[in-house]
Amino acid sequence: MNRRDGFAGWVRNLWDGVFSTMVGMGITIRYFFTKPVTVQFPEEKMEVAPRYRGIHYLEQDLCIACRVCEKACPIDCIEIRFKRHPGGVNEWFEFSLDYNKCMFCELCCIPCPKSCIHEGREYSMVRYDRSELVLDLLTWKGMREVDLRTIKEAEEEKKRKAAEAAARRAAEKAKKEAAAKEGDPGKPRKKETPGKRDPEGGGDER
Amino acid sequence: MSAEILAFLVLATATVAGGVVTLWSRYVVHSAFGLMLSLLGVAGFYVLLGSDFLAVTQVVVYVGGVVVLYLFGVMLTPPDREERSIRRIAVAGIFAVAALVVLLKAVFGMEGRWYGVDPDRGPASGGAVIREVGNAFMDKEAYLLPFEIASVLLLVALVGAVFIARREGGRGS
Amino acid sequence: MISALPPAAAIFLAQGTGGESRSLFRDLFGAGSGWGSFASAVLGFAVVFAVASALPVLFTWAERRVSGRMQQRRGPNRVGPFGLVQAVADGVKLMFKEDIIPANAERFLFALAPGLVLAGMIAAFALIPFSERAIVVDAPLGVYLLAALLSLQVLGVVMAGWASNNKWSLLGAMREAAQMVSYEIPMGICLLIGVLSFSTLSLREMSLAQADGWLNVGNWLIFRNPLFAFPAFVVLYVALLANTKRAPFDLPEAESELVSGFHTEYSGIRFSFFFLEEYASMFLVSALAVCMFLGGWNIPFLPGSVVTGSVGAEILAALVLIVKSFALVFVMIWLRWTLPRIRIDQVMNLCYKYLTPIAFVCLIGTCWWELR
Amino acid sequence: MSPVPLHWYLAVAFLLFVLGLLVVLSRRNLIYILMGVELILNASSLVFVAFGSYRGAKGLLDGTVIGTFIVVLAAAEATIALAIVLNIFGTFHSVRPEDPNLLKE
Repeated sequence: MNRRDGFAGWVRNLWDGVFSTMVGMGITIRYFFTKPVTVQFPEEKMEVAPRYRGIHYLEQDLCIACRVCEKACPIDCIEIRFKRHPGGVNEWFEFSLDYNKCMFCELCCIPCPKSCIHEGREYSMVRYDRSELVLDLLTWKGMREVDLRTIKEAEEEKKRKAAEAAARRAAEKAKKEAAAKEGDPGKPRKKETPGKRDPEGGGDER
Repeated sequence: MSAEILAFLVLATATVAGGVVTLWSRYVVHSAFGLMLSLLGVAGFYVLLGSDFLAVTQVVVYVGGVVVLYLFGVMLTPPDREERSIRRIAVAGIFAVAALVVLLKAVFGMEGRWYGVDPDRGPASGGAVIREVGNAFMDKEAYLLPFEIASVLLLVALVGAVFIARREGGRGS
Repeated sequence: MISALPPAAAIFLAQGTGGESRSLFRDLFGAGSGWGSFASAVLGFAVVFAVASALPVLFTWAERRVSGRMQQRRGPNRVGPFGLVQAVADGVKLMFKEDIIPANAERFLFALAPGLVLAGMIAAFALIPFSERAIVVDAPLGVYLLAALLSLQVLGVVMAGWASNNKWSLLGAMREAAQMVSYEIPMGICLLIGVLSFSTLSLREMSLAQADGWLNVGNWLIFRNPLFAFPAFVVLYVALLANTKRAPFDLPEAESELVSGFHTEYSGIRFSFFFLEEYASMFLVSALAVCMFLGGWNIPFLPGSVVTGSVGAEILAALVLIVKSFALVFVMIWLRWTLPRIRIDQVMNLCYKYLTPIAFVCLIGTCWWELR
Repeated sequence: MSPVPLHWYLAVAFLLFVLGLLVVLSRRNLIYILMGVELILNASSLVFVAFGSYRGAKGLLDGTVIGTFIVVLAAAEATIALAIVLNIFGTFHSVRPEDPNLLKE
C-alpha cells in the first residue's frame, strides 16, 4: 500500500481497513449460505464423465472367449480360464483383471469383436489387501444398471458423432473437390480456421 | 486450624519459595517465574487481609506487566548462567541479617505505640471497598496530591522509558 | 496433576475477593468466611469447570461447521446428530494420546504452563453473570478482576514457549507477550468506558443497569450512548480478538511460519488444555463484551419485569446471554475465514496508531456524554 | 476460629525483604538486581497493608492506598530501569553492574 501521511491519511487507512473487512465478510457470509459441494463419498458418489474409464464390466453372455482382450492387454493383467464344451458352450472358471497393474488404457475393449467388455464407472479401489485387487469379473457385481445404460448411451453417442463427423468429412471432401474443379483451392481452405470449429463435433479430431 | 490459617500457610510457602527460587536459580527465566510466584503469593495475602482492590492491582500490574517486562528483558539479553557464589551470598547475608535486626528492632521496639493495631484481632473484613478507595484518591483531605504526583510520575516514566529505549543515530538504528 | 493446581488456586482467589458479594454458592454455604467459603469455592470450581469445559466442546463443533460452510464444505457430520459429538470424540482421543515431553524441555515448567493458561480462564468464568442469580462469584471488582485473569495467561504462554526449548515456541511466546501487553491498553480503556457509564465494576450490576429501556434494548450501552460506546465496542471487540489469539491476530501460533508457535511441542492432554483455553476464552471475552455493551442477560423486546423471579426466567436469561455471546463468537469465526493473518508490525500499528487513540477519544466523549 | 496473627504476616514480609536484599547484594546481573528490588518493594507494601488491616477498615483503606502507590512506583521503576538496562546492554554488551566503568578512566 502506498504511504499516506497526516490525519487525512490516517482516516483513509482506517476507512479502508473497515470497508475492506466489511466487503470480505460479505463475501464469506454469502458462501456461508450456499450449498456445500461436498459429496459424502461412501454413500453417494461423484458423477463421473460419461466416458470415464473405471473398473471393467463384462457382459458375460455375449462373450465368446476369443481371448483377444487378453492378447491386447499391454501389461498382461487379464487372465481368462474356461473350458470349451462341444456346441459352443463355454464353462467359465475365471475372467480376472489385476487392478494392481491395470492402467485403464481401454486397449482390451477396442478389439473385442462382440464389444462385451467395457470400462465401467466404478472408481473406488480401496481394499485392505493387494490380493483383493485382483477382481474376477464373472462374480464382481460392482456395476450398476444405470452405469451400463450410461455406457451404452455414451457409446451410441460416440458412434453417432463418428458417423456425423464422417458425413461432414465426406461433405467437405465433396465441397473441396467441387472447389478444386473451379480451380481456386486457396479460398475455402482459408475459412477453416480453428476458431470456427464446431465444439460439439470433437470426433474428427481424434 | 481455620481455613484462613491454612490459606495463609499455603500462600506463605508459595511466597517464600518464589523468593528462594529468585535468589538461588541458575537461569534468569526461572528467577522471573519465581518472582511471579512470590508476587502472586503476596496478592493472595492482600486478599486475606481484605484488600481485594490491591490484590487485583498486584496481579494486573506486577504479574501481567512487570514480570512480562522482565521476561522480555531476559530474552533480549544473552543467557547469563552465572554460578551462584556461596561466598557472596554469605557476605550479603551478613548485611541482610544486620538490616533485619534493625528492622525488627524498629518494628517491635515500638510495639507499645502501634496505635490502634491489635495483632490478635484479625484483619478487617469488608473494608477498602473500591468506592472508598476511589473517594480516598479523589479527596482533597486524603490522597489527592499523592495521586496527582503519581500520575505525573507515570507520565514521566512513560516518556523517559521511550526516550531512553529509543535508538537514535548510532548503533543499530 | 501439576496442571490442575493453578485453576483451583485461582478460583479460590476469585472467591476470596468477593468481599460483600452475593452469589449462588455463598448463599448456599452461609455468607461467613472460613470453611464455608472454602467449600463454596470447591463447589463453584466444579460448576465453573464443567461449564468452561462444556462450552468449548460446543464451540469447536460450531467453528468447524461454520468454517466448513464458508468453504462450501459440510464440516464434521459423522459422530452424533450433525456431528455434535465430534468434539467429545476428539477430546477423548486427545486424552488417550501419548503425552510427550521433549527430552530437553524444562519438565516442571512444561507441565505447569498449560494449567497456568487454563487457570485464569476457568477462574474468570466464575465472574460471568449468566442471570441475576446464576453467578458463582459476584465480585465487586468484576471487570477489573476479569482483566487481571485475562492478563495472567500471558505468563502461561511465555512459560510454555520457553520451557519447550524450541525456537519457534519461544518466538511465538515473545509475540504473544508483545501482543497481549499492547492490546491490554485499548482493552482497558474500553472497559473503562463501561465502568464510567454504569459507575460500577460489577458485571452483574452492569447487566442490571441495562434493563428496561425502550423495547428493553434502549438501555444497552451501545444504544444508550451510540456516538461513543459503539466505536468503543468495536475497538474492544478487536482488542479482545487479539487477546484470545484468534485470527487474524493468531501470530503466536502461526502455523505457516512458527509451526503452531508456543504449543508446537505439546501433545495429548496438555495440548487439549491450550485448545480448551482458546475456545473458552472466545466465549469468555464475548460474554464480557455482551455484559458490558449488549445488555447482558436482558431479553430484547421483552420487558424485564415480565420474566423475573422464577427459575425458568433465570434459565431463559442465561440462555439469552449464551445466545448473544454465541453471536459474537460467530463473528469471530466469520472473521477468521475472512481475513488473512496480519504481520506483527501491522498488529502493533493497529494497536498503537488506531485502536488506542480511538479508545481515548471514546473515553473522553463518554465522560462528556455522561456529564451532559 | 482463630484469625491469623499479625506477626505471621510481618514474619513473611521480613523474610521476603531479606530474600530481596540477598538477591540485590549477591547477584551480579542487573536484571536479577531489579527483581530483588521488586521483592523488597513487595515486602514493604505487605507490611503497610498488614498493619493497616489490623487497625480496622479505615486503616485498611490507608494501607490499600499506600500499597497502590507502591505498585505504581514499582511499575514506573521497572520500565525505566529496564530501559536503562537494555541501553547499557546495547552500549557495553553486558548486563553486569561493574562493566559500565567509562567514568573511571
